[in-house]
Amino acid sequence: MTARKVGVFICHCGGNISDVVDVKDVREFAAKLDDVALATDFRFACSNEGQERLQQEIRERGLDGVVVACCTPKMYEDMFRAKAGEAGMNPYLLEIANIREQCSYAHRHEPDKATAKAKLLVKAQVEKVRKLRPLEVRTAPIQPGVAVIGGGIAGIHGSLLLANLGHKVTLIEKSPTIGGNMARTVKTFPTDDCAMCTLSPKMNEVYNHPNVTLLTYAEVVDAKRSPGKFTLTVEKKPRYVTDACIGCNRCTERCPVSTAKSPIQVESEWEMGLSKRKAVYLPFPQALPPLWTIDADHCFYFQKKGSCRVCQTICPAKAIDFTQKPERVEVAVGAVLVATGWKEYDPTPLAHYAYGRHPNVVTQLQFARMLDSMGPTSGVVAKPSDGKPADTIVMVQCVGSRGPPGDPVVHEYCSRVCCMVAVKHAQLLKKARPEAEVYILYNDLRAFGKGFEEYYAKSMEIGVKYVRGLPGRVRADGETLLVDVQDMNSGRRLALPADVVVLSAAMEPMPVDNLLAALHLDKSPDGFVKEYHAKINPTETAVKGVFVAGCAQGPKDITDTIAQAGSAAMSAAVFLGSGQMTLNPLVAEVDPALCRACDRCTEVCEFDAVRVDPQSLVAVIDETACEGCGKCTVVCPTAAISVRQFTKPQIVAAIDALAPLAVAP
Amino acid sequence: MRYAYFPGCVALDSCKELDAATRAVAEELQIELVDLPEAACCGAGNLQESSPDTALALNARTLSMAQAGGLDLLTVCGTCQLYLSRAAKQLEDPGTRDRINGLLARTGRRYDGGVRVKHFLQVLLQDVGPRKLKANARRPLLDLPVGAFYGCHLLRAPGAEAFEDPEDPRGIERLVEILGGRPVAYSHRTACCGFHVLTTREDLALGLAAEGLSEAKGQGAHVLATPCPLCHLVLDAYQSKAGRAASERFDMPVLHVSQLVGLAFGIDPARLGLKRHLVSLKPVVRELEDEEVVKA
Amino acid sequence: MVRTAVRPDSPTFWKEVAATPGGAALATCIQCNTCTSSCPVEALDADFNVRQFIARIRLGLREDVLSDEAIWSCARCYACVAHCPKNVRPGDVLEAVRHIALREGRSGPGARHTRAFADSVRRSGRIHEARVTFASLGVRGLLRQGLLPVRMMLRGKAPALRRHPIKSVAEVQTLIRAVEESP
Amino acid sequence: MTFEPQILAFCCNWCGYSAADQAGAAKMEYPSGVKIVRLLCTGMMDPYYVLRAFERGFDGVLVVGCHVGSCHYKSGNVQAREQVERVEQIVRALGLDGRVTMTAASAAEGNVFAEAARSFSEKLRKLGPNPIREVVAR
Repeated sequence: MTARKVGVFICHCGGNISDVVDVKDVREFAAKLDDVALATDFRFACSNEGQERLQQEIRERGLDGVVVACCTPKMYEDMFRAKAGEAGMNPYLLEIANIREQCSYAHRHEPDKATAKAKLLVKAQVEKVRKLRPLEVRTAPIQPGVAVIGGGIAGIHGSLLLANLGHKVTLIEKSPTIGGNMARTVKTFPTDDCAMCTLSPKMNEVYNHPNVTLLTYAEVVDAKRSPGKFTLTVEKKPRYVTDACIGCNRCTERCPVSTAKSPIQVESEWEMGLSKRKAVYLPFPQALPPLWTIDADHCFYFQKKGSCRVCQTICPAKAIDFTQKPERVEVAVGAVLVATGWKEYDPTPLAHYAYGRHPNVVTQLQFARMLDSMGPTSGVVAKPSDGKPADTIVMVQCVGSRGPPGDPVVHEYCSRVCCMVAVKHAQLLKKARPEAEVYILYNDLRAFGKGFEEYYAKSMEIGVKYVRGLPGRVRADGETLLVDVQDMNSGRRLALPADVVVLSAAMEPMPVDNLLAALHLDKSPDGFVKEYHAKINPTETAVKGVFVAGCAQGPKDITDTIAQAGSAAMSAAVFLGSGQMTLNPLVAEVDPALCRACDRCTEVCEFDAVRVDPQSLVAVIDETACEGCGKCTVVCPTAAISVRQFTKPQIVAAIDALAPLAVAP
Repeated sequence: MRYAYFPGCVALDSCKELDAATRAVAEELQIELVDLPEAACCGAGNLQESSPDTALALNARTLSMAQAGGLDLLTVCGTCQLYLSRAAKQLEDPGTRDRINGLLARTGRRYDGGVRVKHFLQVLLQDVGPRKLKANARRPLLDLPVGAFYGCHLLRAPGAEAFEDPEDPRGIERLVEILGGRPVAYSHRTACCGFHVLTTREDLALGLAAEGLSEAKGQGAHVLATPCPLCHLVLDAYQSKAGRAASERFDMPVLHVSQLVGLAFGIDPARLGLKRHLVSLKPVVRELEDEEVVKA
Repeated sequence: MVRTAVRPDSPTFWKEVAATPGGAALATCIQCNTCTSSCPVEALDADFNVRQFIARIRLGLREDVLSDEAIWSCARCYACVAHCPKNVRPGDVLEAVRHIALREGRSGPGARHTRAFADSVRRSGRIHEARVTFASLGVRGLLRQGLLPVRMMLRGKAPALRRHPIKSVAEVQTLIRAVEESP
Repeated sequence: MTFEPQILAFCCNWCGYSAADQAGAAKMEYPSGVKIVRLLCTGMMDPYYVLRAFERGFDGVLVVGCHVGSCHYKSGNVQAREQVERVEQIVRALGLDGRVTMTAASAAEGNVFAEAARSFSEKLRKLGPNPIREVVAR
C-alpha cells in the first residue's frame, strides 16, 4: 500500500467542540498517526478563511487524503469535498470525523472521555482514508426526449409543458383518441366549467404541437433501461382507416353492426354502455386525432370472413384499408411520465345495490353521459328501462370505497372525488329540471378543496337533499326503485322512491401491470403507482427518470392532477435539462476476477441494478439504477461486489481503529 | 340419493306436518332419509349467544353423525341450515376443529370436517333436478299464484350463494314454475319474519309478518310457500294476530315448501298435515282439484 | 322520559366486546349506517339502532348498553352482516354484547328466553317448545296470548306438553360441563 | 474504575446516523463507549463485521436502522435484521449471548437512539466485559 500524505483539520466550532474536547491533545495525537503529514486546527473550519487554509495546505503539501474533524457530515461533507476538488485533490478522498454531535455534544459532562473518543474517531477516519481510492465522477449523456404514457388531462398537460420547454415529447395513448376520462364529464367542479371547453383547446394544442409526436391506439408493451436512456417498444394497433379520412361519418351510418337485427352488438365504451356503437366509429365529436377507427373484434369483415365491406365501398375518400397490420415502434427517450389515469369501479359484486340487475341503477360516469347534451340521452336524465325522464334520483356514496383492508371486492381507500361529483351532478340536474328531486346518501360528505364548501352549500340552497347514511338495499317496486335508508340526521327510516339510482363508484387504477413491470415500478398497497415519497416527492418514482402524475398515482380531481402534471413535468425537465446525468459514484462495482456468476446479488437487488452478462459470465452493474445500498455485498460469497468508499477493508479499518484492543489476539 | 336427515326441533313438534310432508315427498323421489335420533338442537342463535363453544360442539357432534354414514346433512329449516353450515365452515379451520374435538372426545366422538349441509329446497333444485320433479308432478299446480317467503337465515347461510343470490333469490319461484304454478313477485319475499323475537317482542314479529302478508296479498298471491318452519309459525299461527295488529284482514294460507311439492305430486293432503294449519288450506286444495269434492 | 347525561363508565368496554366471539372487527366501523338501513327491526322500532349500539360500545358506555332491553330486540336476520361495507359484522357484535349480558346474569325478557332455551337443550338435547315458550312468557305473558293457544290445540298445532329427551342427552350435558370447565 | 462497555454501533446514513446526530444536537447524554460507524444502509451490515468487533474486544454491537417500510432503499433494513438474527446464533455459540441487538430509529427519534445506547450499555455493564479480552490479557 503506497504511503499517503493525509491532512487532519480539527475545528473548534467556536467552542462547541473545543469547550469539551481538548483540541490540542487530539491534534498532537493525530500528528503521530501513520501517513498523517499535517494535523492542524481552526476556530471555524467551515468559514471562508478555514476553507482557504484547507485548499492552501492541500496544494502546498500535495495532500492525497483529508480528514476534517468537525460537525456531522450531513452539514458540510459535500462543501468540503467540493473545496478539496477545487484544490486539485480527488474529492472522494476526504472524510469527516463527527466529533461534535458524537463527542462534544453527546458527552458534555465527560470532557476527558469525549476527548478520548474524538481521538479514536479521527483515527478511524484516517485509517479509512488511507484505504480510499480516488473516484472520478462519471456522467452519462441523457437521451433527449420524454415519453408520456396516457393521453388524459395529466398526460396532455405534462406534454404541453415539456414541449413548450423545447423537449421532444412522444405522447402514447391506448384508446383511439386523447382526452381521457375528463372528456366524459360534462362539467368540472367547483367552477362548473364545461369540461370540453377547458380540455379541447389543450387537446388541439398538443395535437398540433411541433414538439409532440402523438401515438394513439398504441400501447407500451416493453421497456429496456440503460444509463440515461429508456427504450420503449410501442405496439400501434391498426385503425384500418388511413389519414385520408375526411370525417364525413357515412361509414358509421351504413355500418350494420349494433343495428336491430345484427348478430354483432357492441356497447359504446365511451358512453359507458348506455348506448351501442358501430364497428367503425369516432368515440366523440372532438376526438383527436379526428380519425374513425374500425374495431376488428366487432366488425363483420374480420369476424365473418370478409362478408361485409360497406364502409370501404361508400367511403368517398377511399380511407378504409383492411390490410393494415399491427406495427411495433421503438421509442428512445431520457425520461418517462406515467399518466395512465383511472377507471370506474364496477359495483356489480355489491349485490344489495342491484347494479347490473336493474337497468335504472347506474354509476356516476354513466350519469355524466346522460347529462351530456351530445350523450346517448341528449342531456335529458332518463330511466334506462323506458327512456322516460327521471323525476327522482337517489345517489349513493362510497360504493366500492372505504372497505375493509385487503378485501378482494372493495377498496380500502377513499376515492376523494365522488362526493363533489355527486354534488356537481345533483345541482346540474336541479338547475336543468328544478321539479326533479335529488337525494345524496352519504357517510361523510368530503368537500375539502378550494371553493368546495361554497359549492356544496349552494347545492343545498337550490334544493338538493342530503341524507346522512348509506342504504341497506335498493329494491324494485314495480317500475320504480325503492331505497331503504335510515337517515342519521333526521333519525327517520326512509324508503325513498327513485326513478334512477346513481352509485358513486370508486376510482380504480387503470390496469397497467405489464407496463409497471417493464419500468420496474412498484405499486403501493392500494394498487396505484408508488411515488418516490408520498409527502415531499409525489411525482417522482424510485426509478430515476420515471415520473408519475394524476390518477395513476392515486384518486384525485382535475385540479390536483394539473398540479401533479406540472410538478412531474418540471422534475422531468430538470432531469433532462442538464443533458448529462451525474452518476452517483458511491455505487457497487464488481471485481471480474472474483465473480462466480452465482446470481446471489441479482436476487437481493431491489433496483434490478445488477445482471450477470451471459457472455462474460460476470455480474454487470447498471450504474444509473444502483443506489449503493450494499445488500449485494453481504450475500456475495467471494466478496467480488463492493460499494465504493464502503468496501470491507475500509470498514474493517475503521472497526479496528475504534476497537479497545489495539492488535488482534 | 341418501342424506343424513336433520329435521331440527320445531319440525318434530309444533310443525310436525313439515316432517311428514318431507318424508312423503322424499319417498316419492326415492330419496332415502337416514334419521339422526340422537342429534341435538342447532342452537338457533340462542345457544350461540349463551355459550358459543357448546353450540359449536353440539353442531360438530351432529356433523360427525352425518360423517359416520359418509352422507351430506339435509335440513328442512332455514335456521338449522344457517347455524349448521356456519358451524361446518368454522370447523374447516384445523385449529378450531382440534379444540372442539378435544371436547367431543369426552363423548367418544370426532369430526374431521368436509360434511356438506344442504337444505331440502337446494336438494330438490340441484340434486333431484327439474326433469325428475316435473315427471312426478302428477297434479300440476294449475297456475296457482304462489308467493315465495324465503326468510333470512336460508339466504345468509354460508354456501347459500352456491344456489341462491341472497339479494335476489329465484329458487322457490323456479320450483313453483316447474310444478306448474305461477310465482308472484312482491318486494317482501326476502324480508324477515321476526320469529327470533316472537316471545320477547311479539309486536315486532307481528309487524314484520303483517307487512309480508299485506304485500303478497296486494300482488295477488293465493298462498305463500316458505322453506322455514319458524317463518311458517309466525305467518300461519300468528296471522290473525298480525292482521289485528295491522288492522287488515288476512286469509293467506301458508305452505311449507315440502307441502307445496307434495300437493303437486298428488300426495293425499291429509298425509301432508294440511289440516294442522291455522289458516285453512281448503281454498287452495279446492282450486287444485276444481271438479272433485275435497275431503277436509 | 327525562334522561341524564351518561358518563363513560368503562373506556375499555370496546376491547372487552372485541375479545368476545363475534365482536372482533367493531373497531373498524366508520358509522356509515348501512347496517341500520338494512335492519328490519329498526324500520319498526327506532330504539333498536345497531349502528348506535356500536357507537355507544366504542364510547365506553357499558352500563348504558348492557342494561338497554333493546339489545334483545335483534331478530338475528344478519342483513347488517351481509351488507356492511367494512365487514364489521354488526349483528355478531350485538351477539357478543348479549353474551356478556348473559354471563353477567342480566335479567329481562330477552335474557330469560335465551336462558330458557339453553336450559331446554341441557335437559332434553332438543327444544321443548312448550316449556321454552312458557318459561319465556311466564303466566301473564301466556294469558296475553288470548285464544291463540286454544285454537292451536284444536288444530293439533300446539307443541307437545311432554317431550322425551334424546337417549344420549347425557352426552350433551357432558359437553356443556366440558365447556364450562375449559379455560 | 467501573467497567464502561465499549459498543460498536452500525448506523444507517438515513435514519440511525441522523438519529444520533439529533440526540447530540438535543444534548441527550449517552455513554461515551458507543462508537458509531456510518453505513449507507444497514442492509450493508455484514456478519463478519460483528465477529471482527468482538475479536477486537468490543463488548457489544448495536445496529440502528430505519423502521420497516421507510428504508431509503426499500428493504435494506429487513435484510439487516435477517443477518443480525443469523449472527446471533454464531455469537450465542461463542458464549457472547445477548451482545448483539438491532433497533430502529427514524431521523427524528434522537431520544430512541439515546435510550437504545443507554439501555444496551446498561445491559452490557451487567453482562460484564467481553470474555475475549481476558484471553488477550493472559
